[in-house]
Amino acid sequence: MKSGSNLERLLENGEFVITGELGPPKGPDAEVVKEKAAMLKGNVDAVNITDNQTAIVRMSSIATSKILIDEGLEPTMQMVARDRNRLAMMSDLFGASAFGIKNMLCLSGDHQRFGNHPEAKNVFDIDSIQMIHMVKTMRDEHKIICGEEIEGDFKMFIGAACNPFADPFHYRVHRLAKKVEAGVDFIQTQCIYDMKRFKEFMKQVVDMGLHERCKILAGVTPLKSVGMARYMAANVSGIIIPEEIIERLKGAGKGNVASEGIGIACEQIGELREIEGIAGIHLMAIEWEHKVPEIVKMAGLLPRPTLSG
Amino acid sequence: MISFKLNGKAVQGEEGQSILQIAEEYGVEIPTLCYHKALEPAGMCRLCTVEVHDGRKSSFVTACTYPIQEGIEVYTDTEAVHGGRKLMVELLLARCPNVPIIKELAERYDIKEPRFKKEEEDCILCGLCTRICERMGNSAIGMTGRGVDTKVDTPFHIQTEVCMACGACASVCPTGHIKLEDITKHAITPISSEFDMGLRGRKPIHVAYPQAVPNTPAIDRSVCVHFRTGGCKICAEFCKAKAIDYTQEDETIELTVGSIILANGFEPYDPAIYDTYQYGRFPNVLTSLEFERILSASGPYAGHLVRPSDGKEPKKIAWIQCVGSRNTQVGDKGYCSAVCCTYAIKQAMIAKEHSPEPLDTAIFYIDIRTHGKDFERYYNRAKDEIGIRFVKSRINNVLPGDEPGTVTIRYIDAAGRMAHEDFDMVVLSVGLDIPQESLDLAQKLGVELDHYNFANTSSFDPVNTSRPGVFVCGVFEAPKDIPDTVAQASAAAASATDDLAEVRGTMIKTKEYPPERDVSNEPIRIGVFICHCGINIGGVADVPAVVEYVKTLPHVDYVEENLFTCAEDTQAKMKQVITERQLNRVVVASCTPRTHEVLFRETCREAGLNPYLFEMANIRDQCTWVHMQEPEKATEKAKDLVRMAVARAATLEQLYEVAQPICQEALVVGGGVAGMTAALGLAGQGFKAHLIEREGRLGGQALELHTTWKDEKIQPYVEDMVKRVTENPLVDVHVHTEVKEVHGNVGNFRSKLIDAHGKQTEVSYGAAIIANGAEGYEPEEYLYGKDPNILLPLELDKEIMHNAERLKAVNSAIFIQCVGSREQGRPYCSKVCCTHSIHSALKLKELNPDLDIYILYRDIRTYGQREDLYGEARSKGVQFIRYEIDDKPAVVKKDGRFGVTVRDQVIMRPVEIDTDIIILASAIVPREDNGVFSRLFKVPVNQDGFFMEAHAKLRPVDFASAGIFVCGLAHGPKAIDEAISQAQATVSRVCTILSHKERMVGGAVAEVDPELCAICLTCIRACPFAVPQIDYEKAAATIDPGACQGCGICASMCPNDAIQVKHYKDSQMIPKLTAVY
Amino acid sequence: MRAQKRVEYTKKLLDEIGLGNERLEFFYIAASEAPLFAETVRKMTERAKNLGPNPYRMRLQQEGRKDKE
Amino acid sequence: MEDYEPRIVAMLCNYCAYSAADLAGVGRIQYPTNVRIVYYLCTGKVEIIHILKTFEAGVDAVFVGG
Amino acid sequence: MITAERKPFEEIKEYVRDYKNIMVLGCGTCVAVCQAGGEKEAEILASELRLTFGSQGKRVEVNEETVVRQCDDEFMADPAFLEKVKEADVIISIACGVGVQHACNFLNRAIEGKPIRVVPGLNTTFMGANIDLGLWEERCLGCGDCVLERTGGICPITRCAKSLLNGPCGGSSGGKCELSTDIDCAWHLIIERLETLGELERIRPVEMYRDWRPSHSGGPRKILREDLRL
Repeated sequence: MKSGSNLERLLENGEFVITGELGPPKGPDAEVVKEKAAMLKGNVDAVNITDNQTAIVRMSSIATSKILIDEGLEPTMQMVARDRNRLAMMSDLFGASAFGIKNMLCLSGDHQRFGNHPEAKNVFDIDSIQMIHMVKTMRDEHKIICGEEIEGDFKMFIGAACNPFADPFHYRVHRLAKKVEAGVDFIQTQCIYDMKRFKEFMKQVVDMGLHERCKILAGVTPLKSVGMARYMAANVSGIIIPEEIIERLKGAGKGNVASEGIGIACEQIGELREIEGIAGIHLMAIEWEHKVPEIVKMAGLLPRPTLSG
Repeated sequence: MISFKLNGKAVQGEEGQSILQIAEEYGVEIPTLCYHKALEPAGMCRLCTVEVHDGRKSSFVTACTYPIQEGIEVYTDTEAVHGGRKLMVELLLARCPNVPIIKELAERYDIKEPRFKKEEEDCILCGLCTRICERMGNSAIGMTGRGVDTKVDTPFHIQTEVCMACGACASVCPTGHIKLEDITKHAITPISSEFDMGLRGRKPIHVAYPQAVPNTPAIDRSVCVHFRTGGCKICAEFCKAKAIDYTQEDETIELTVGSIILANGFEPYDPAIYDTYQYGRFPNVLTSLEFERILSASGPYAGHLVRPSDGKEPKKIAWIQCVGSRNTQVGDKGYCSAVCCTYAIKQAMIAKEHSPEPLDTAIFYIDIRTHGKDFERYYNRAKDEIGIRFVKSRINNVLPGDEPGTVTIRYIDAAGRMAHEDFDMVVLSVGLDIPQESLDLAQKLGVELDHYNFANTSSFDPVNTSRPGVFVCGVFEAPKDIPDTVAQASAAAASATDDLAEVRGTMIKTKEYPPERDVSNEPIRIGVFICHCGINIGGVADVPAVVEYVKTLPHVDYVEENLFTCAEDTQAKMKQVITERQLNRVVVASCTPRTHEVLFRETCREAGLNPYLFEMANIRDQCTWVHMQEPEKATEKAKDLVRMAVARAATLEQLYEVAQPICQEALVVGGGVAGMTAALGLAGQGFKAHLIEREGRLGGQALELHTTWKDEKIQPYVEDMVKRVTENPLVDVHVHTEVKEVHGNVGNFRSKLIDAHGKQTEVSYGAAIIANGAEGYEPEEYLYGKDPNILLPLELDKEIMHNAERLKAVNSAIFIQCVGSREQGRPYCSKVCCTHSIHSALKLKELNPDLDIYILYRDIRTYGQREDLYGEARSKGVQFIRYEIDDKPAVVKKDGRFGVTVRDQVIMRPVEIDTDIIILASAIVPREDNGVFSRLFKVPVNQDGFFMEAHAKLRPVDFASAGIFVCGLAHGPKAIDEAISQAQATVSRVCTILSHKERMVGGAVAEVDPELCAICLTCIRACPFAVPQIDYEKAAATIDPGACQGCGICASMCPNDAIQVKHYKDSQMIPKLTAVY
Repeated sequence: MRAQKRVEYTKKLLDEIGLGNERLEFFYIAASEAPLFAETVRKMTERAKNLGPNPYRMRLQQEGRKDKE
Repeated sequence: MEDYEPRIVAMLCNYCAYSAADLAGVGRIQYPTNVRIVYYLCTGKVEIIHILKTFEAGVDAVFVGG
Repeated sequence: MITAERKPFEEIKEYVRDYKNIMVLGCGTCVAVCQAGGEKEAEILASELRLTFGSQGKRVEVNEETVVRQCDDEFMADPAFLEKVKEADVIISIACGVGVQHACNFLNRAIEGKPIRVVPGLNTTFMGANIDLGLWEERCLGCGDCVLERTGGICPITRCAKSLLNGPCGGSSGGKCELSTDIDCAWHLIIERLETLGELERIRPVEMYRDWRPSHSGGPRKILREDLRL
């Protein structure tokens, strides 16, 4: 076992896992975290805790993760290369491990220009792939970057993101291969709407055998409204929403759009399950955590398996 | 000289002048009613009464009649004078209580109501009318009756024959009493301005239009009263320059010439002779030329778009096309005038721009014929972006609309239904007509005309008339637009001088100048010449005051005032002064440098002064003429303008142009008909031509063509031409050859040529002609290439030439027009295809009269006399079916034949036609190597990939870069006669360079200071003519004065001020600008 | 085209300086548009009147007077 | 605002606006006397520093006519 | 080439508001080439200052001078020039940051008895190229350890907004950066270039942690060529 986390063990066991996502509050209120955690508990196998997502200042990922552990959930701590240099990253990883955090996700991070401090200086001392390598070295060789030995045990299940919808498309699988090469254990993808392109991508993944070297969780985000769909399609780079999905939402009629969105998400989950190389779902119900139980249930993924030990 | 006092101020005048004249000169106002400068004073109205002291007594006299005397004192506004005048006005008011001018006077003299009995008169018996009538030499009117019954009348109170209705009486009458129609028996016809198409009037003395050359007023003898009666002569009296000469007569001048060029032009078709359009009956039905004047800023309504009937701004305007064109019923105008579609679109576009409110514009047309270069794009923009409506229709008639002033157009629409629509204005797009004078001239010269009265020409010699030595260009040859006219004019010049090449330049007289004085080390001595321009300047500004002021300016050594600085005697004196006083800068304050700088610079040269040491102040056109009401301010402004000119003059430097020898040979790229024509033309002019052809043989596209639309056989013509080219010792033919490098500039180009074996040759030449042609589009659509029975036009030509028997066997043929033309990606008209297809259809009919032929088209564009072919084809049973761009015909194979489906626009239903052969009228596309030549010669191509001329209208075969020209298909799709015409035009243009042994370069060109140059490359990237280069030795940019066009773009962008345009340096412009205070 | 852009840039400079961009303008006036030219002069004169005198000149004149005193 | 006579400099291109100004003269179209026209062969030659220096000279407004 | 752009006029004005005699000092090389600090710009800035202060009733003398390069002593050693410098209360250097510092340092050494105040008139922006008339783009950060050999001649450190070294982030879309469609995705360009070169393999291995010491992270840098020293 690399970390012995619930997520790692389920995946090793061949279970079809489901992970959720929780955005920390824009302040120190732990209750907010707890409320959101309660909705997710028992419905997902691990919860991603975002790290100043879209470069907006929020409660730190490490502290939020600790609250989740206290609430009896398993966090996946996200870490972006934007805000920390290698020194800060490694010291935070030591702290995280000490708190009992066993999963982490290595990310480059959205550019600060999109956030609430566009005037900030970014760091990008190392990039996400180098971060994967760094954490792996810390875990497997007990060494930090400079080669010094780590005092004590350091365990971590290492994740990373992958966006099959960014360009250049044909290079995307190679970038995933690089992450695998660097030592990633699991991958969570960007939310998927364009199923055709995703299948094409997964075929490349399987052809290269990457799914055998890491676990791939497919990203799903239910669409709340036509407006949200249009906004994401137009403004979030690296997201493709086919026109027929938007048409379907529009066709649902007033008052039914949200349930249509959930329906679509469930269909997607069903379809994704059938794709070779998919080990689970990463469900990102953005500011819609209370719908997670409904979606997971509708998708037939309840109850969540538990493993002894 | 008589001195006296006017209102206490000492004034002077000449013996015989009246008090009134002097008062006017000194700006003292005395009211008058019966006075007119042109007439002897009569002292009738007594309003000009003033008080005069002669030292002994005071008396009241009429200022208009009282001659000035030494020592008198005149008061114009004493209480007594005022009181007297007031009484006069009161009496006049009683007589004429409703005359505006009298009411105004009454108000000024504070008279509410006259104390006398009111009458209802409007004549004050001032006698101006009778006096002026007498002066006009007529005396048609006089004073009749006595005492209170006195009045102005004609003899016996009946309309008189004597009166010529000249209108002088009415124009001088202060009260509006005179009614010309009461006096004359003749028709009263105002003189209408020819330039403004009669939309406003003009005077008997006039300048034809503001930009006329020469810009000198002339007397129209047909309406001038003097030439009819011997009277008047007022103009001669008033012209300070004494320029009026009534004795000038038309002269007969005999010239012995080697050639004659007929450029008679056209007259617009007169739609009044045909009542369909109600022209001349409805005021808001106008011809396109009238509308053109309405749109013009200098037109009758100063550019405001209003309709003539009531001056209201129109909201809807219609254009009716083909008025006097394409109509064999009216005056046999069967031809297409070729220009009206595009001009109507232009007018509609400008009308929309001019209209403050959204304007609805509709063009009623038969076919839209925007076949000229870039015209289709313009049409598309009008239709798709600007929102001009195009209504395919046949006009029935034009009727009065429901609202006053509106006009209803009744028409049959594309589907054959009757329809009607109301408009505020209707513009008739009138065609081009050959005037009677041209017919007379043609007859006199023995030049044959065609059945439409255009000069007969052959496609191969488009500017040669039937009579050797007589050439033709412009619309007299065929209807055409400005670019083609200008190109053809150059062609005519080339052809007309071909036989005269030997005597070229033999009658030139060279002017000798004295040696130029080097003034660079002299202290600055500026001479300033200030012009009165008769009264034009002196009558407004106080020239003597300006003179006094200018004397105080730094560096000014000499100042004088002239009545006319440009007069010959003044020029002579100016030269003398420059030499005597050793002036080294000259400033003339007068009119505009645009017309007179050349003259004064010449004067400087003749006085041994470098012509660049001259500066002008425009104190007439831009001062006194535009500030006539404000003489003091105009005087101050004139002082400022002269001060600014003097400040700049002090900074001017002498500039020298140097002679650069010209290589008297030319390079012609492309051995097709255009290239060969150009090469032969140049050889005819005595210049060597290097003719470069990339293929192994000469002839180009013409080798594939059968006959012209006039049925002239092309092959024998091309064969003969190839022979003439090959045998001409002055034409150096290089086949299988490409141009590799181009260096140098006009007068001195060098190129490397490389042949198929890789052999390199160097050629030098003074000018180049690009005539590399174009090619046919190879369609991917309509099954082309999948069946031998689907042919391109040139393939059909070949079949007609070599395989006519096969064609006799087919039962039906379909032509599809606009294949690859006029659509996205190629939004231009290929111009020749309509005529070619129709001509081919007629050929097929000749071979087999029973053949069914269909032509599927979008607009039939048989412009000019080609329209005859269209008529002939229809009469011989060729079927024309129109289709829309977004509903193209579909072609399928069907048992060895084809089925073609097309939506018939009349029945609005798809019809399927079976056929044996299909001819695809495919587009003309630019050659790929246009890009290569574009880079080599640094000349641009347009959006479609054809070469782009310097100016579509004014320089149709020139490139912006001097010394490089374009002709033929390389410039755009065109027929063979137009290509030849253009090729001949390039010959003429090239001759303007090669006919000189050397050319002067330098002068006001850009110059780099290498010390300041940072080699930033800005100039190199910015120059539109690619002139600046890097001089690696100097490590600085350098500009070849021979190539520089002096535009100054580089200088204005140079970050270190390292580049300055000589004569317009910062150090020469800023002093002028800062001297504004 | 280029001249117009340069004028636009210079208008920005005039704003920075504090003279205000309205003191400068670019106009397209074709050779035949005499009435438009006259109208432009009227327009600019009116505008200059509303804007008041160039403060730089006014100050210079005041300084000049002071110097003389 | 004080009543004053503004002084305006017009930098005009030979081919366009300068010709229009001449034509206004030919047509005797009257306009305010405040303008002082400076002839340019082409408005492309009007430099920023020309405009600024003109303001330094004290003019109240400048217009460039092309 | 070093590029720069003019500081906001308000800022420059504020720097020199208390002085009576101002010199605008242009630099005739790099910043002239990028149209920010050459003779023409010096004239314009000087004129602007005269007009702005003059309009406020402040009597100032503003003169302009331009030297070939402010980053070299010899170009500023002209006695006549130094005399003019001596008269000025403040010098606005419109050179790059190097020129400003160097001019300040040199002039204070060259002129005795009077401290010379030099303020910047430009913001030095980047090392870039003139892509087209009026357009400059950043091409090099001077990171001190060039990777262009393996990135197809396109610098990811400079041209990727996140200086990524292992390929494009998930925000790359249609060849453009997530920051703006005005910015090309550097990695997209790199991949395209390497594909045409047939060298995509070159970016397959994971690019390891970078040593940032040769860049500014190692403190101000110095280059020493002993063989060239006197």
